[in-house]
Amino acid sequence: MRNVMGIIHHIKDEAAFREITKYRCVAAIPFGGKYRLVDFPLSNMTNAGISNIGIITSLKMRSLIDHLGTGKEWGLDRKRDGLFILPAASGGNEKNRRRLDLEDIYVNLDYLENSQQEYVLLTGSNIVCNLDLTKVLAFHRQKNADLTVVCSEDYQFLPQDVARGVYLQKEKEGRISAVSPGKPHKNSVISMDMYLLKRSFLLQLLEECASLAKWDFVGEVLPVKVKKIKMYGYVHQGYLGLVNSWQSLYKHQMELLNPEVWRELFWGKGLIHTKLKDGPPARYYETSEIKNVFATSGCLIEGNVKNSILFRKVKVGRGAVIHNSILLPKVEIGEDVVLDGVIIDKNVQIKKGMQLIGNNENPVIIEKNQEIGGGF
Amino acid sequence: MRNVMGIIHHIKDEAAFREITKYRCVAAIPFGGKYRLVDFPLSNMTNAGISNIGIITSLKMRSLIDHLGTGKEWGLDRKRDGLFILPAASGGNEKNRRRLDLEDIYVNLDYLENSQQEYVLLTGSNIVCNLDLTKVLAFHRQKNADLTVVCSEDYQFLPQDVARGVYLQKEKEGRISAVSPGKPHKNSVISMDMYLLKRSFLLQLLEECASLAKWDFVGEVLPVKVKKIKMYGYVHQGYLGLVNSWQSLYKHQMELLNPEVWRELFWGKGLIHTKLKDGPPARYYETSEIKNVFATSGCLIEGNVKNSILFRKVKVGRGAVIHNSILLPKVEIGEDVVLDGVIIDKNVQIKKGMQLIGNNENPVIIEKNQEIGGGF
Amino acid sequence: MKKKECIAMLLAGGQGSRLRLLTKNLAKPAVPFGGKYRIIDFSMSNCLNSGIDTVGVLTQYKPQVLNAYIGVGSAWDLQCYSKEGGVTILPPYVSEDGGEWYQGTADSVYQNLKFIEQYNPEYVLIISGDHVYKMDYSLMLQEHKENNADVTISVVEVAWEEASRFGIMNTDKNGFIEEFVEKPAQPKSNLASMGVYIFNWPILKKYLEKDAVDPESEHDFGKNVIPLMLREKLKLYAYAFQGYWRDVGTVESYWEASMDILDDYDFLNYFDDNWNIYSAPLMQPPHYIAPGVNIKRSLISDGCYVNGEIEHSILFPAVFVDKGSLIKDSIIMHGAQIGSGVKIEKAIIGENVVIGKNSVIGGDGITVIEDKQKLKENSQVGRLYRLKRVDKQAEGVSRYLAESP
Amino acid sequence: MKKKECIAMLLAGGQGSRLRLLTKNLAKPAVPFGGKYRIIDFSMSNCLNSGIDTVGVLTQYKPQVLNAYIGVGSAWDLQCYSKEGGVTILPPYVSEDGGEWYQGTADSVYQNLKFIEQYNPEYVLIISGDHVYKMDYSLMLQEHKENNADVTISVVEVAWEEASRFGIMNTDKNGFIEEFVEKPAQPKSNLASMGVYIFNWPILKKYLEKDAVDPESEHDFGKNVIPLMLREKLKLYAYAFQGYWRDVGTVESYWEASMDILDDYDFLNYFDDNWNIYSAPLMQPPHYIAPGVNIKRSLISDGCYVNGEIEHSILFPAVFVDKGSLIKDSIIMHGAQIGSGVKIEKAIIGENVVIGKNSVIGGDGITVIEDKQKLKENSQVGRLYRLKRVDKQAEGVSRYLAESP
Repeated sequence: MRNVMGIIHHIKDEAAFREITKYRCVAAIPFGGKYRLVDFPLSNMTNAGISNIGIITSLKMRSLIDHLGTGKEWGLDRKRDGLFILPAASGGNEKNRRRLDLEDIYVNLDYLENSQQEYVLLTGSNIVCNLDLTKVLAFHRQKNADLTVVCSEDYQFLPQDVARGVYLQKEKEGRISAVSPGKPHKNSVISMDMYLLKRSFLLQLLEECASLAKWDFVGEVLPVKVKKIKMYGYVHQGYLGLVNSWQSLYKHQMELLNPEVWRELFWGKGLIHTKLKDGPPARYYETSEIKNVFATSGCLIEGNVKNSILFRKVKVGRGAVIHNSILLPKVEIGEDVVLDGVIIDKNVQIKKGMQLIGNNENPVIIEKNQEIGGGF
Repeated sequence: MRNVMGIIHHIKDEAAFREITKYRCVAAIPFGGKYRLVDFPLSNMTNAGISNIGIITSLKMRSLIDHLGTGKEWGLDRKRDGLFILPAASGGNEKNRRRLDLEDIYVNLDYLENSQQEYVLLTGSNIVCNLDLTKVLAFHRQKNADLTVVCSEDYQFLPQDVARGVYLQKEKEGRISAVSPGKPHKNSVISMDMYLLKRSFLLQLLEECASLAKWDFVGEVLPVKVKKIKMYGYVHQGYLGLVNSWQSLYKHQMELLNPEVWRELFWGKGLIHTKLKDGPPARYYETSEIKNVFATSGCLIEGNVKNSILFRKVKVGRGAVIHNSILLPKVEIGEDVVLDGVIIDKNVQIKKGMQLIGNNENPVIIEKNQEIGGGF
Repeated sequence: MKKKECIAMLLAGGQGSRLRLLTKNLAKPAVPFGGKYRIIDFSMSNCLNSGIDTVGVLTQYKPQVLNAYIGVGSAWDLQCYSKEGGVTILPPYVSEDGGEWYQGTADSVYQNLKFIEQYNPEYVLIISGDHVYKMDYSLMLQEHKENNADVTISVVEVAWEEASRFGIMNTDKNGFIEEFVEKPAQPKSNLASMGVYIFNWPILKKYLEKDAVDPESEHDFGKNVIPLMLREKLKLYAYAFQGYWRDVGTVESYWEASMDILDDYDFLNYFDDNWNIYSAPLMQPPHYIAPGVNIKRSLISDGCYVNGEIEHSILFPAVFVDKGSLIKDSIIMHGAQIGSGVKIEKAIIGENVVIGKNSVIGGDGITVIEDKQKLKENSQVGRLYRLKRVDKQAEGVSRYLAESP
Repeated sequence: MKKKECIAMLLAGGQGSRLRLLTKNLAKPAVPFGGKYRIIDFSMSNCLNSGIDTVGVLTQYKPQVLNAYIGVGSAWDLQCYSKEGGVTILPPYVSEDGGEWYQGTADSVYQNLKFIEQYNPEYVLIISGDHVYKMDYSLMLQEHKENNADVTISVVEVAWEEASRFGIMNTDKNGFIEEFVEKPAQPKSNLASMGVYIFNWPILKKYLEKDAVDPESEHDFGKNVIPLMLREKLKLYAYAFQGYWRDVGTVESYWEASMDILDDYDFLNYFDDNWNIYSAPLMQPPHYIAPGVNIKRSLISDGCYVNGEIEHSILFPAVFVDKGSLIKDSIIMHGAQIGSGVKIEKAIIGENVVIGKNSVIGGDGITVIEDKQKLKENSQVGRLYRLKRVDKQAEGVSRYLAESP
């Protein structure tokens, strides 16, 4: 796959993630105990041998840049090609809700032009899966396609995400005959927001877009182009999480507690890479009770944790009861705290005795860097 | 200097650099054949042992991030401390012309709070000098100062930069009694835009600023504070270039052609580090005539070059005559071209026979990625 | 090269022959410890945490694993490509006339005098990669300077009944060393040498050169160089270290130190982000704890799948524990696969060992199962069972116990 | 480890004794060349440019400079910490029983069979770090595969009159090798071996093991292994390389190759960003050319200060040339300081040499001045002056010429 380059586009619908995206872009949203969303598309690409990857980002880039560094963990710290941080057009303004904004690529045209690869894989940053992209390229070539979209036949959106989906009409041989953003129809398959095409074709599309000032690849370009080009759908069979909102962010992390999903995602075709951090192994105490939990290094657990995900350096005090919750790095849970259906962002302290109860459809979200309870 | 951290602030007056800052922030402006402006403050800091440095940048960050990487060339690729890219408040909006915008630091307050160092050195990115900062710290401690500003007693602004200067009233013992942005007065010394203070004091100032919504450190805070605190001026004796406009950008580069300046800046107290790039040694041909020129690797020179600076991979065709000009990387000068008083940005081709004439006060600026002449 | 105040020479060539099965393929400093570390991580992290940025690592016995682990040193901010020094691996060198192993601890440093000379330091810190401890060497250096000593040796109080197993210092009331006795039958003090020395560089150089030409010498710091310095009336100061220190030299002490770490609430620094124990981390997903299991007083590393009961044990990364198993007072190394219904007690299970279901491991002593062994279903291994040697799969199993019952 | 199609073993132990003063403190592959490179850069860059991401570098003679230069390999995108392979330095190894130097090129690879086995490649490329050439090994590998050969040897046409200085291949009309003669008095062909081999890995392994037990063998690829393979009727194919290739083995050939590079408009790739010759770059400011000087047909590196006339010469980084000097047909190494009014012709000036003003260097042959020599004002050094040996400063100067006038 040395002849494919990757571009990870910037997801603009940050409002769907509420407080989670207050300080970070969608690509940098923490996921699954030690990852960030961008790790999945990035690792899928580098595992397939793609070594020239551009990531479009907004002003909320700091945690993304800290996370990626020079891309060493993904083998992207190289002289030729490597990892490129690309600023979005007009700062990745949230009000502009283009699904896949070609203008963001157009303002970085020189990067695209100076790259040497024959193909481009355009992908979102919110796609949780472990996928062998070499098969997508083989499929693309075998079909002699102009454009291949990776799609899922059985993915179920949450009700609130349905309007965020892109639905495809797929014919028998895999040919795509219609692209409908937001409107599912009978027998439609779902676009996974991964598009493979020739770099020369993308450059040509960009020139067309510039002349028409129509920039939304999925909303405006594909629905029209699909009639004129050979567009094919490659079906991904394995686990898929499309993280489009805080609800699906919660749901797809909870699915990791299914050992089948854990095994497929993390012990599957390729390893999902992330930034390596120091920290001792998780420590469980005499008083702990742990059931169905996904946890990682630096955790100190004295309480009762069930159906939950603990990121790095989470501390759970004695007598605390944590159910159905996701605790991000450096969260400290005091003694006898009760949590159920809660997402707690980084570096929050929940003081002794507090109770926070949400539910599976509407988890409570606690914004980062706070103390809850205690003092008042 | 392990107990000092550095913050390089974001210069907002980008308009003063015309086309040069169309695609890059001031910190990333190419300077002196192979450097970017940020290399000077960054190298001065790391040469003094400062190993925790934050750089505030705007959306035009791509070339800056490419240049800095993880800071390896400056020894900043480390687990503890290192190099941090900090986004400016509201995207480093150009319309906001605060000279030293504390709001940019305030939005990154957690970085400042989580740092361990006792002192902070606040500095601009446009200060060309080779300075031993350990002496500034020693001076600061010896004076028991609240704030030390590095200043110059003999620096001469270009007329158009006078209003961009900050003028200090310095008393005998070095005590600063008045800070006047924009208005020089008799016997005033010039602020070099480098401020040393305790981190705790900066945090306190930031809280005051936030409560008053006054954010301009130099324009609003210091002129008032100077009466209440012990502010001292440390005098830098050596070469200084304050790059405030495209005119001074030109002037200070031309000064490098003075071997005394070249020696002091590049063979002085500490080495100025920059991103390392590959490229063969410069190649001079039989037909070349070279006088008073600063050039670097990858150049291929067949023509006549005088009083000029050539960046990486510049090609000068046979019969071309280049005087008093600055050619950025990958500029190609065709045969018999005549240039005088011109700054040519990256990756420009000047076709055979073209003539471009500016002058020392008002050099012509050619924007990057163009072909000039030939085709039409 | 920049002149340095203090550089460290880390002795990492140890064979650790009393650790036997754990050091069959690697040097003692490379032995995994504490769930995600190797023993050398403690000394390396001490360097970083003490502000020492130049470390020469003297390797010898089976260095491949250690070399690969140290890599470029960036795990400890000791990038070997840095201009400031960083880590340099110093194996015995082969010249045109051949090469040979270092003859002793002092000889290994003597062979690398040129390396030290490059930095022309004021002080040289000699440490070992075999010990588990957290120490700020800069405090020791400060006392060394304050006492104007030629050499400072770090000592730790050991139980009086154990003192005869150590090198014991007898000091005057100011802390200066009057006598150094290796394994005294009748110890006069309980201050044991930790094998941590600070030398003034010119003194070290002079005495190493002296020692090198002494045909009687074994070229060992403790046996030869220090006693010589004492005989010649140099100022040797004993720095009293307060804290946990352990030479992990035998299977028993390895197991005991592991259990000590397990019981020490914060030895691995859960709370202090400014004193980490650094290691070269692995890319592993978080671990998964299944419903219906019990985990008590244990350390669990990333990548583990735990569907059994874990009590007072350490699981290294990527250990798989199937349903209904019980692991107690044990250490399970990287990648071991424990089948369902297995009982393991007081055992050290090597890397990538596979244990068939319903097996029972452990007996009176400490049972060690060597790396990569595969045990059939219903295997019974441990002190009581060892002598039978029933099946071929038991090859390499608990050989340690068979040898010293 | 990932299975690899092809890995490279780069022979970098050469002493280069005929280069004498240039290789006094470093191995031949580490000799500076072409203004900012070392000779090994060409082979290393060829690997990167050919898509080979795993290289074992076999070192031996004076390896310190070479080790430091290769570092972690990132200059050639061969990061030693990468999971993909990268560069691994393979010195002779000291075991408990001592160690010894590699006995020959084949022995050095034989001693590292385990290294190759880790990657289990299909093909092994053997190259040398002593040669100046740009080559895409992937094209050679392609022909190797197309011809279904056991071994492919890259050959280059040399002048007939020089053919008797090389290992010469006689091939059949399909390019298969029928005969290999080292330095034939009456060459039947002018196809010389470039010391670049591709072996099918199982074949290489088998024949290295055979060669290792042959007491008569010198364990050299050209002298022993290839002839044995020919005797046993293996399919050896000769790949005809088109392009510049030079074994820089003597002072004359070093000087000539330098001048060749100087005259070749684009050997160093000014125009093709996708085929760089990579080197570990130095942090140096741009060079400065003073007014009133002449620079013709020359390569000038960063950090130089040039206030004299430079004609058809190569200046390495940080060379200082004072007023009124003339440098012609010469190579000036890193950091040399040339005083005012100095004339240098057809000379190689070593690193950090200082030449006092008004000196005259050069004579009929090539004058070599060893690293770090300091020459007084008005020194006269060169073939004609050498024999006088007037002043002490001339120690180490042009010893090369004295030995072979």
